[in-house]
Amino acid sequence: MDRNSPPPAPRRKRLTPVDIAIFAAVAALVVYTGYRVNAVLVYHWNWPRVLNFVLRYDPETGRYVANLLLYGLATTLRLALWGTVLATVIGIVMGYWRTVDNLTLRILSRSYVELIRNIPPLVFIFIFYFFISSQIFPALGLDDLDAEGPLVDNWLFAVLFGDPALLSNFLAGVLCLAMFEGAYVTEIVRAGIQAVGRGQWEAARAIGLSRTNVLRDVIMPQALRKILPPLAGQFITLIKDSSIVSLISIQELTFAATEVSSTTTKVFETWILVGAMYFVLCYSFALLFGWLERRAARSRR
Amino acid sequence: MPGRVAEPTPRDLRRREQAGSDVRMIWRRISQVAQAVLVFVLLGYLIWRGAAAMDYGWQWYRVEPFFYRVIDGELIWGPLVRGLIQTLKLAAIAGVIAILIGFVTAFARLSQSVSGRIIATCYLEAIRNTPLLVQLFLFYFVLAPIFGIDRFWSGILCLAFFEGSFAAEIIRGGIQGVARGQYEGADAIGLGVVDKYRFIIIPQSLPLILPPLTGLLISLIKHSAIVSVIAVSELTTAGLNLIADTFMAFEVWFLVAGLYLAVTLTLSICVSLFERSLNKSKR
Amino acid sequence: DSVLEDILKRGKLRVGMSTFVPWAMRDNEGNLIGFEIDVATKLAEDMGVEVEFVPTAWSGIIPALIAKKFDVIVGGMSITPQRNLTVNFTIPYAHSGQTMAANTELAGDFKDLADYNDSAVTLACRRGATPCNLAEKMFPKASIRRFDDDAQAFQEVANGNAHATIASAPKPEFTVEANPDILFMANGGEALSSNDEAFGLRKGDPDALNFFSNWIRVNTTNGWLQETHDYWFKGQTAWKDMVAPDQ
Amino acid sequence: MPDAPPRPLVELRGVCKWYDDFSALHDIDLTVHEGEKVVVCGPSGSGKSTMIRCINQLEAHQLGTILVDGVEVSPDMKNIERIRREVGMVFQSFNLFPHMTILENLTLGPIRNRGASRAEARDLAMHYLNRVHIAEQADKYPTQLSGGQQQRVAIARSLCMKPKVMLFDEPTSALDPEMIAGVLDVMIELAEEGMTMIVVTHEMGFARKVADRVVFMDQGEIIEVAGPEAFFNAPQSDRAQLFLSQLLGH
Amino acid sequence: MPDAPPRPLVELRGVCKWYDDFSALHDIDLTVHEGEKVVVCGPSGSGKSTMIRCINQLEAHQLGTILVDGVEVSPDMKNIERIRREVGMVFQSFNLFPHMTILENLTLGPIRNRGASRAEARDLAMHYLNRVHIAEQADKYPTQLSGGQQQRVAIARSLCMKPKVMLFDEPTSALDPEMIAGVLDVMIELAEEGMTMIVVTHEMGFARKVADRVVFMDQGEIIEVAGPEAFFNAPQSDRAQLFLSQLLGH
Ligand SMILES: Nc1ncnc2c1ncn2[C@@H]1O[C@H](COP(=O)(O)OP(=O)(O)OP(=O)(O)O)[C@@H](O)[C@H]1O
Ligand SMILES: Nc1ncnc2c1ncn2[C@@H]1O[C@H](COP(=O)(O)OP(=O)(O)OP(=O)(O)O)[C@@H](O)[C@H]1O
Ligand SMILES: [Mg+2]
Ligand SMILES: [Mg+2]
Repeated sequence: MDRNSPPPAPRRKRLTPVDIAIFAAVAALVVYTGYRVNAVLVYHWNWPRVLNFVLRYDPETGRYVANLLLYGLATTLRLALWGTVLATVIGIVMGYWRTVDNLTLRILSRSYVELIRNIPPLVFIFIFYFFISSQIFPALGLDDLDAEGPLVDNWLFAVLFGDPALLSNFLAGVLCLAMFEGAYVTEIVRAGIQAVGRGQWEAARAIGLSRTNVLRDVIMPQALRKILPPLAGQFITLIKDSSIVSLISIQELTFAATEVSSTTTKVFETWILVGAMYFVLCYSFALLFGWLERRAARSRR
Repeated sequence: MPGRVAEPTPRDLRRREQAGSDVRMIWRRISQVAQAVLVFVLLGYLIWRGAAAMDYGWQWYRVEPFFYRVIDGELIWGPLVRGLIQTLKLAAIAGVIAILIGFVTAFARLSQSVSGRIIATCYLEAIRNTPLLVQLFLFYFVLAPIFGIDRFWSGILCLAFFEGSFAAEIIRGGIQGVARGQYEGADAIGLGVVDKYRFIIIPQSLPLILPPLTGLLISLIKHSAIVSVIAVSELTTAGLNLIADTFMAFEVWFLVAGLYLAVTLTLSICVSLFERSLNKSKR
Repeated sequence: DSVLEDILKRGKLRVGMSTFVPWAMRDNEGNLIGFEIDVATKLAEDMGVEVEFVPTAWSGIIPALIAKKFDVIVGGMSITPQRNLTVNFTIPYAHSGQTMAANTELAGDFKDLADYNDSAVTLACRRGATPCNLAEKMFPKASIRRFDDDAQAFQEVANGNAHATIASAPKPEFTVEANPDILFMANGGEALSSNDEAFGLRKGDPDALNFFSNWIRVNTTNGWLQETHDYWFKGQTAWKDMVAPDQ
Repeated sequence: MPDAPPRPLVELRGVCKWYDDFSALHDIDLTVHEGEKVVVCGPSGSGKSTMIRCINQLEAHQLGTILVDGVEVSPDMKNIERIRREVGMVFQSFNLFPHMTILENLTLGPIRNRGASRAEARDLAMHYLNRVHIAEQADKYPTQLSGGQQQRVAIARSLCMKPKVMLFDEPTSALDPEMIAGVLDVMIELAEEGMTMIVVTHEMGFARKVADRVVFMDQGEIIEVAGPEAFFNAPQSDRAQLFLSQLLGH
Repeated sequence: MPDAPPRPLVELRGVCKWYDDFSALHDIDLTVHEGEKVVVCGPSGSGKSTMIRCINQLEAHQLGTILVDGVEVSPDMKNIERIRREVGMVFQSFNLFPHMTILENLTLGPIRNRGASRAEARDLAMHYLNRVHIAEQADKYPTQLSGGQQQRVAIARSLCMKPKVMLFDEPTSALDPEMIAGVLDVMIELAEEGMTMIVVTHEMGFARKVADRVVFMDQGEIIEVAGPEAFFNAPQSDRAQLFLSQLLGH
């Protein structure tokens, strides 16, 4: 046998009878459920009614155009995008503060994390939106933004921030979401920094790097690599959690869904559809991150 | 060697030597704490300003009956207290079920069984990639009537399945966190699979699993607020009903937040004490 | 100073509302239509300003009003003394009756309303609207389930989990029309009580209160409000096409 | 040694193993007879650990046959626990169970695998703890012992299963220098009592003193098998010569 | 050695250190002159690492004085980076930065601490990589190298700071036996070029060949200081005798 020859193909894990029985049981359960849905529930399914709120036919132009649910989805995406960016910034700063010697910074970051992690999100959003952001935004002049100005009235702005009229609401929502998720990112970053071995600190100090340099050149790059997977998970959580800002008049997917379901009374179709939309969104991000991670792992070898 | 006999205790020595730098250190600490307090005061001021700018007529004098009433010398608990008790009950039952689901799923994922792995993976992906709210609606309106599950249990099961997916990952992480050498050690003295997990792996993974699992319980309490959408009478539901009746949104939200904070902070502190004692016993 | 000045300076009236058929709902194109939408649009027109609707979740609508996120709530709010302690109400611009839709299987043989006052009976309603209070008062023995949203309350009855649901007319009628085989109108379709709906305003603004109340008074007298109300509430035929899908 | 021809206890015939596409063992043939002591050496990554871990199937091999006391072992065999109690194994990193006392570490195997009673298992454990000279530590936890003591406990734990053959994977290389002698002494005693042993080690002193044969591996293959004197003084292959020169280079 | 009296580069006077109430160093006096090579040995836990880590203040001492090139180092001094570039340090576990190439590992210190330009730092790095015989690996990542190569890179990384004295903390004890020789060779070359060195090691061959003095520590104290021949052949203290007998026991 030649040592360079490829290995024999690994034995495939085969389906055992137990596996087949289990699969059969699950399939039976699904079929039974489907059967009972129609037998037990008194419900008139009307999918076109709800699908119409995703894409509707516009008789004037003769084309299909986006409708409420799709706009909601777009808003959710925008929220998630900006929320992630901001939460990452907050998380990195606060996470670093969690590990420093300075007591001021440690107290601040610690209280931030504990506070947020121990209040229900709903309540946090309330307090933040009504008491804090209603102070900050008028002070920044965001409430009176000129909707026709050149800064605002272009397609890039619309893609990034949505309807200019709702800008201050949108920003408040993003800020809320970012503050909220930032607490979790903080803990992830802290864990990442602490996961970098003591030896790295010592070696970097031993070649005479200052504390800042050690952090910037040695610890952070390694920590960031370590925290990429949990950070990806947090991003997906953020997409899902973005539904809580519907409370403050931001018309993202969940809010649109409530409107549609109460207008049409087609509760099941709406929520099944919206559930599927969230799933597709989150799952494709999960796949994307998985792929990126694997690529990064390969290139590091 | 003889020097050791006359030696002052290390504490004395250090005290003498470091007296100067200790004082400096303490001052630095005090000033740092003061700075932090300053920031808090600033934040508090901002919130206060926000509240004042709203011109809201606070009606705190109306909230007492939300907690209790005394009718004919008899104490009757108000909606918030009853809601809190329901919340705790809900979280406790859902927590136990979530942990069971977590163990089953974790082992299914770690096992060799094809069906176990596929089903566990499908469950995890489905739960992880959809919002809890949507799951709750589907579960309550579609599945519950089919299987004749009532509201309270729909809420519990839905929460349990949701948190169970996190529990599964925590447990799997804990089990995989046990060093490979321990598996090999167990194999090498000829332990069977069951014995290996029972005597070697699970006992060692528990210290890794328990702290995050108690953290999970905290998030379960917070997430339980969401079952208010299917009208299970817990704390948030009680709060929402009060708001609907009186429109005193801010007072009620603050009270509800305070109650949640009290419960979760108590638990958080217990967790960190518990973690600390675990770490100490490890040494 | 009054919110009226802010509105005029801004040139825009911001109205808080929440989706609730047929007060405010979405047509096929995703636009807002409904009784309140008409009212608020006319109101803004008469003031000579633009109108901006801020759809808000019901549970956030009061804090948002107080935090000045909008100027007025035109949201089918019924006046109650408890609520009035917290917000100001104008004079009523609509009078709705509360009617009850019941499940044929569960409640088909109930003879009169007294049969619903029983500990075995479950009633569903939308939280925050007056029906829940009404249910509590009229049927103290029945157990009450409160939902965030009408659709859920009706589904609960349709699924047979609750005997009946109380809601502002004409929602129950519409639903019974859609599901004649499982639902019927309790009390022969008669209203159980009537309510007065009014605009909600922040406290401490007598000028605005005066203006909005008088606007309502004028439009009641000239019959416009009644006419519009009839258009939306007397059956769905007039506007059904707008919300039904193209099929 | 008695006159009867010694029984082969461990036999490897044409054993191959890959990690993915990387060939870790290539066509290994080795027979170890009862009472024999074999020392395995070779550069890092040459497959020494892999080879001995295949013997008690901590790693599955992909081609070839491995017989332990006449029974063929394979990745999907049923009663792998049976085989494993015939084969004791001592690891570089001890792998004691940190949540159990020394005594519990030793009694677990006999109670669970051999069905011994508590009292029997305890007596057995104390016997072997005496043999590795740390009976007085029986009720401590592993972390309270020094590395050398831990490794001696690990040897005792393996012996409690009354194995027919003992595998050692660099038992002294994680130890502080002054701990090494104690462990090697125990191993030498064991060898003198006639235990069959396969030892991966770079301790040339031990190999010279104890080994019947030295097996030199490189890149997953057995390059040379010789008596210890012959191997250390006059290695046949170039690679072994290079290896020994590096090892003794300073 | 030139005629001028050698300058003391590292001086420890009455240094004590505690971890909580555990005395890790007790009243250590040691002076190392320019060009001198000192080997430190002693049983595990005797405080060898702690002592040399106090010299560049990776650990803070609590009593006594430590002078590096005439400057007193202390836990709360401002410009500790200045001192640290006078003192190179090589760890048992290499501690290379895994996310940087070898070259980047080497240039980081000079660029950040000495303010060297990229090109200068690169030239310097290549010079030292040549000196440790692995210039061809400059663009690889640490994990792609063997342990011995990594340790040689670590040495080069320290040298890039042009230190006046080098500290080695058991530089070969995490290495595979056949890797040790390469590292020791580099260290011997360094010694021959006149670098001042303090080396914690159990490699007696190295100590014999290179050391000017051997320092024997136990329980946080310096027990014996002697020339290598005197120390290995006739240790004065009982503890050193015991230690050496264990070390050479097999
Ligand atoms: N789980 C694994 N996956 C992939 N490759 C592996 C695995 N375990 C070992 N290898 C590779 O197989 C080869 C042989 O490894 P093995 O541990 O048997 O070497 P060794 O001779 O014991 O070396 P050492 O002296 O370092 O212990 C090495 O090149 C190693 O990288
Ligand atoms: N961070 C620490 N906290 C508490 N005790 C410590 C710490 N670091 C070291 N020690 C203790 O100080 C003593 C001296 O440790 P040190 O690492 O200097 O020993 P060493 O001589 O280098 O041993 P080895 O040969 O094992 O490296 C040991 O008993 C050790 O347990
Ligand atoms: Mg090995
Ligand atoms: Mg050390």
